[in-house]
Amino acid sequence: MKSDKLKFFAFCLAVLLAPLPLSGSYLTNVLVFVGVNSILALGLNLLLGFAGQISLGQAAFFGLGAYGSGVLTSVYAFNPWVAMVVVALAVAAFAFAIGFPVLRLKGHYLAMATLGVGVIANIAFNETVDLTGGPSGLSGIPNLAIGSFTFDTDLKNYYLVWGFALVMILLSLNLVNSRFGRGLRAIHDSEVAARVMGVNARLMKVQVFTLSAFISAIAGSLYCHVMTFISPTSFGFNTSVELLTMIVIGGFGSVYGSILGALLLTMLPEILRTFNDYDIIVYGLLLVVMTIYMPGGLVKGVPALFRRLTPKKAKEGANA
Amino acid sequence: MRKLITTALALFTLLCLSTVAYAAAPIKIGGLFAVTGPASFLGEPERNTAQMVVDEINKAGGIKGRKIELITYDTVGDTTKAVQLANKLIKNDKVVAIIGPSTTGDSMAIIPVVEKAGIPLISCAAGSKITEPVKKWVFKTAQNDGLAVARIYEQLKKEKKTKVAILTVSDGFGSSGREQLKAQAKVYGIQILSDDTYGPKDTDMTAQLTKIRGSQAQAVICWGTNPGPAVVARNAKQLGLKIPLYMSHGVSSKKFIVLAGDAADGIRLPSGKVLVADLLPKNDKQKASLLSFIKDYQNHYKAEGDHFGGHAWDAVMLLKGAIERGGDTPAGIRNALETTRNFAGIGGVFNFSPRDHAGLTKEAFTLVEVRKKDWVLVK
Amino acid sequence: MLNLNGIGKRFGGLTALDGISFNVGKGSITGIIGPNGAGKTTLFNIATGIYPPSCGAVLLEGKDISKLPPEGRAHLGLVRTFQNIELFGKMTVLENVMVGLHTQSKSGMFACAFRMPWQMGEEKRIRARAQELLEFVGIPELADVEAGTLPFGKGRLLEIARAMALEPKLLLMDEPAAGLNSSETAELADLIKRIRDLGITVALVEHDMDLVMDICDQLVVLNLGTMLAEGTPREIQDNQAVITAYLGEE
Amino acid sequence: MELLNQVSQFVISGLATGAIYALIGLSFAIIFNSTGIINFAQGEFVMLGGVLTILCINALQLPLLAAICAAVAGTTVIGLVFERLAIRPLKNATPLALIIITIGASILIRGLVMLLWGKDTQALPAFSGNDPISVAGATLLPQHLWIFGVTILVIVGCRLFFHHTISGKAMRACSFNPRAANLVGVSVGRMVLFSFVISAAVGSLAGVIIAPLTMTAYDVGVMLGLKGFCAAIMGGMGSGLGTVLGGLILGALESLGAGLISSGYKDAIAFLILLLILFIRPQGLFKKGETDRV
Repeated sequence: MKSDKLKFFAFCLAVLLAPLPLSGSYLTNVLVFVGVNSILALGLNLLLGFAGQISLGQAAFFGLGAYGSGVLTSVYAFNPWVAMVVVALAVAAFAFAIGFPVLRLKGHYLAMATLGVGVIANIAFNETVDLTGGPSGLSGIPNLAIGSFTFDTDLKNYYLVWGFALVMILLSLNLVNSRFGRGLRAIHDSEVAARVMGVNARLMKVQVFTLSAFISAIAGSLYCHVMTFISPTSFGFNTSVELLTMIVIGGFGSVYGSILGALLLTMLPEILRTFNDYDIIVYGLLLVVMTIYMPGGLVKGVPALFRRLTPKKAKEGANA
Repeated sequence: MRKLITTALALFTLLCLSTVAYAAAPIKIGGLFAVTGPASFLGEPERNTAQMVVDEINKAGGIKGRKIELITYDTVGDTTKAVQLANKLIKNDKVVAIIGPSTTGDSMAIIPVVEKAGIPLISCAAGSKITEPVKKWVFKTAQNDGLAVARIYEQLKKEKKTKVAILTVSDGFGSSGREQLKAQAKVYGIQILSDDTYGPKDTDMTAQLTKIRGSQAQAVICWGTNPGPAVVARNAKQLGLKIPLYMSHGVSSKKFIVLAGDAADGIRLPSGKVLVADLLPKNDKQKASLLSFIKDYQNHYKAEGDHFGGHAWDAVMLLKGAIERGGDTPAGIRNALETTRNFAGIGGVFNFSPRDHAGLTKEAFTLVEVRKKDWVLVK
Repeated sequence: MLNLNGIGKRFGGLTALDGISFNVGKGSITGIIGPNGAGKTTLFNIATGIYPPSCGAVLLEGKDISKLPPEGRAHLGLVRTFQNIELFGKMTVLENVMVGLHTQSKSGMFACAFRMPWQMGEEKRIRARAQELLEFVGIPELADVEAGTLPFGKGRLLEIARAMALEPKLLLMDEPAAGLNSSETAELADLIKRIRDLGITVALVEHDMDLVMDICDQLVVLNLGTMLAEGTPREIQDNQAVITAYLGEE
Repeated sequence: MELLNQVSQFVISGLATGAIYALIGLSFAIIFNSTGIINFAQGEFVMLGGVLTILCINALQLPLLAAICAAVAGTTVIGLVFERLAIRPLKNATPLALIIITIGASILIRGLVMLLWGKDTQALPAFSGNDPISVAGATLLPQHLWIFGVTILVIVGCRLFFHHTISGKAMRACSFNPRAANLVGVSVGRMVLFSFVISAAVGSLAGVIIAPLTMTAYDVGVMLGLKGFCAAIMGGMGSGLGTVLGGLILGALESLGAGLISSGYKDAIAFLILLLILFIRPQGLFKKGETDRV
């Protein structure tokens, strides 16, 4: 328990200090998006990594959050904070409603159903031209502000987004190591056994689905205010797959793994250092190779690899 | 293999020579193109062209003795990446101007970034939203969709056709065209009888065309980029659609004729002049630029230069002119760009002003028709 | 305690169970035996709500629970263990038992996420109780080990501890001795008796005749989906039909 | 009368598209039926069929028929390699892992084709001309007849194979109960491999016969794959004929939806149908009995 707290504080400190050496570099800007993706990956990981329920339609909730906030603030001049809360609650309510029929499905069927939700949402963003601006996008979304303090630079946005991310991380950590989180992980391991143990699997699955939609919607709101422009291409199937990749690479069922995955994948073009068309192949390869050889993602796979290479220390540091 | 060695040697010599010849620091300009992803048909020729033009300029001695360094990144047509990369160009690479992005979405996304940083942007995307209303730092080279629409409507009016059906693709290009088609219809006294769309990946448009066949429309206008319009052309032929079919400038390349095959015959579309450069009269202002672009592209890439590449050609050349006149600071470039007059490029004759950052008139488009697998001018 | 009334189950055209009726007496240890394919596990699955019965009713303390899902039955005190021990392999031994305490606690998603003070208290209580249960089954030292890495015998004990966490009135065990060596089986017999001594009714499906004869108060014999006999171990040992059924197999 | 003609055109065009969905759906079902895997890379097999045919014609100057055979064979080999490299190494695969792996593989295949072949859309000449044929007030192309013909052939072929040959029966046995199949001497691993091979062949054949109509590029597989999957779900993910009917119905509904309701929401209609079926009749439209889908 103590070490968990320590880990979180260390992480907070790292987040707080990260922009300092980067002062003025565009990397601050990239880190803003790493923050948004971290929140998204975390939301998906709660559902996928902990409860074991796949979703290929996560971009729909992200998009609904972004478009909800975007339209309310730019067209109807809502206060952005009010819009954010209203939209996130509405998206959560929507997820709760579709959650019951959707999460009755398992495995491939669940994947396909969530994918269907994603496709339909994306078509809706494209076709409701009068509201969303359609495929050419929605511009003129204001930045977030507190009083006269506007979040209009990369650095300000960095602290804004990561502030939200840290809160989400803390709440997720709490959740995972609690009655609720144990129930989710039990469902993941064996749904039948969990139900026999009195875990209301059906309800808990819907609850965590709702939570993950809520988190994605918040990420969407933040994204739209940071970008001040959104278009449907950001909320398509590819985005959902990218999020999936983040989790697979970072760490299935690990809070910090989600962040690591988001960081790596968002920075991938920087890491590869190529202006070439190979990214897509690297993505695909990573998904396949990681799933086969490192199913726990880097967070669990690297320590395991390390242990294997240094057999003497095998007993120490077992739980990452 | 031998070829590779020769090229490498040539490059090496060139490199040595150039370092000797130009000691002054190069002028850095940035390029953002959607080289991969769904808009790669725009991004790839644009990047190729931009690189080619910059190489040519450097080979000819650069701008006032200084070389240009072009730094390009791939946005994948993803607005988030576009914003990140625009920031990278500005903050890390410290470029003095940016050309691209290829799509309207990417352009709209990075406008706030360049406006805040005060870096001139010459977009290669067509959406009229980019420069309407005018933004201080934003210019564009791709002809506004509205101009292409005007060109088509003008022709229809000349032929006394007043009822049309429109069929647009549901992406940025199509929806911008659809907006313009609807907006300008009234001006030309044209009535839109049916307004349909299709998905960028759709493989069969007979349903929409059947509906159109059943209406009183006197012409069909289809707005999209390959391969959709080719499918539309084939479906129209299958259904025996008798009324004339108009396409957008989105398919003004030989590729469309190849894809649509026999079905392309008789189809008309507004096009930049690059398609029919050799048919133009000698006194056409653009002819020299056009021929040089086509020749260079053929030499560099063994492929036909299309008008998408032309947007990048125009952007680099406009930038070159602006740097020559206004110096190498972002503000200087911007001010010089705004005073560009009578620049005859690939897309048309540009005249920028404080009120107009798109700079073209509908003369930028000529109406062409496909006949026997080639283009002819519509009189 | 548990009444099965005319239970039948068909899978497609196949009849797995037909007209099963018996009563598990309160405070007893009831054994359900029968050759392979007799339908024992199917009966268990119906009793715990994994499958719905095709006909008949399941009554717990006189209340019809046929329509309740497994978790609902768990709340009423009907708990089971599995033949192939269904542990939560990626969780620690202690956490496994803590999942068992799910019905004994009530913190919801929000309370957990925001660490409400009373949720913290509850968490502490659960943890202490789980540790107690591990001591009861005799594996307290394994609390922080990942459950998936346990040897089979220890896994069985953990599963029982986890089931005990639900404070069952009736504990159903599906072949608890399967895969155990003789000393482990003796340990198990002792544990089951201790559970009964806590006032918990036990019903088990088992192949190990020595174990069944040793600990059971009452036996039910199934064969090919029907009930063959019912009675005390002594009565069953002398029952001709049972002997034929078992010997006829070989 | 005009409306009637229109509807007849919608239906017939829809059926032609639907036949393709049916073929692709069938190729999904083949793998699913012997392995329980939904192969999210199925669309890429379809894409490979078209792309490889064009490649054979352009680069190797093969005649059409030879090119088609080469393309189908090539895709089959890729299916085989795919199973060996991506599916086989996974021990105790969960559905989740399989979904992620097949998605990964589809991205990989798509990326490789993009790099090696380019991003251009290319057309394949029609097998027998482009002169429209008139049927019941609607027009069709000769290529549509090819599509119907090949679809029927494949269905009949599959039926014969799965019900009347030893290998076919063994493959069905594997899907019902791999352990039992293994006990009676069926090599489950080989059957999985087999199913990927056959499925790749059927998928690529679908890709070949639609290429003249729809043209092809590295990224056509995604949407076609999804639609094929919808068809398979509608048909209950197994019964050969059910999947075919599912595909035809989907195609017709899509076309009618585009013509009579809204062309923009055409795909949304398809996916809405998919969701409704999953929610209400997860065992498919034409199948009775219990499933483990819920």
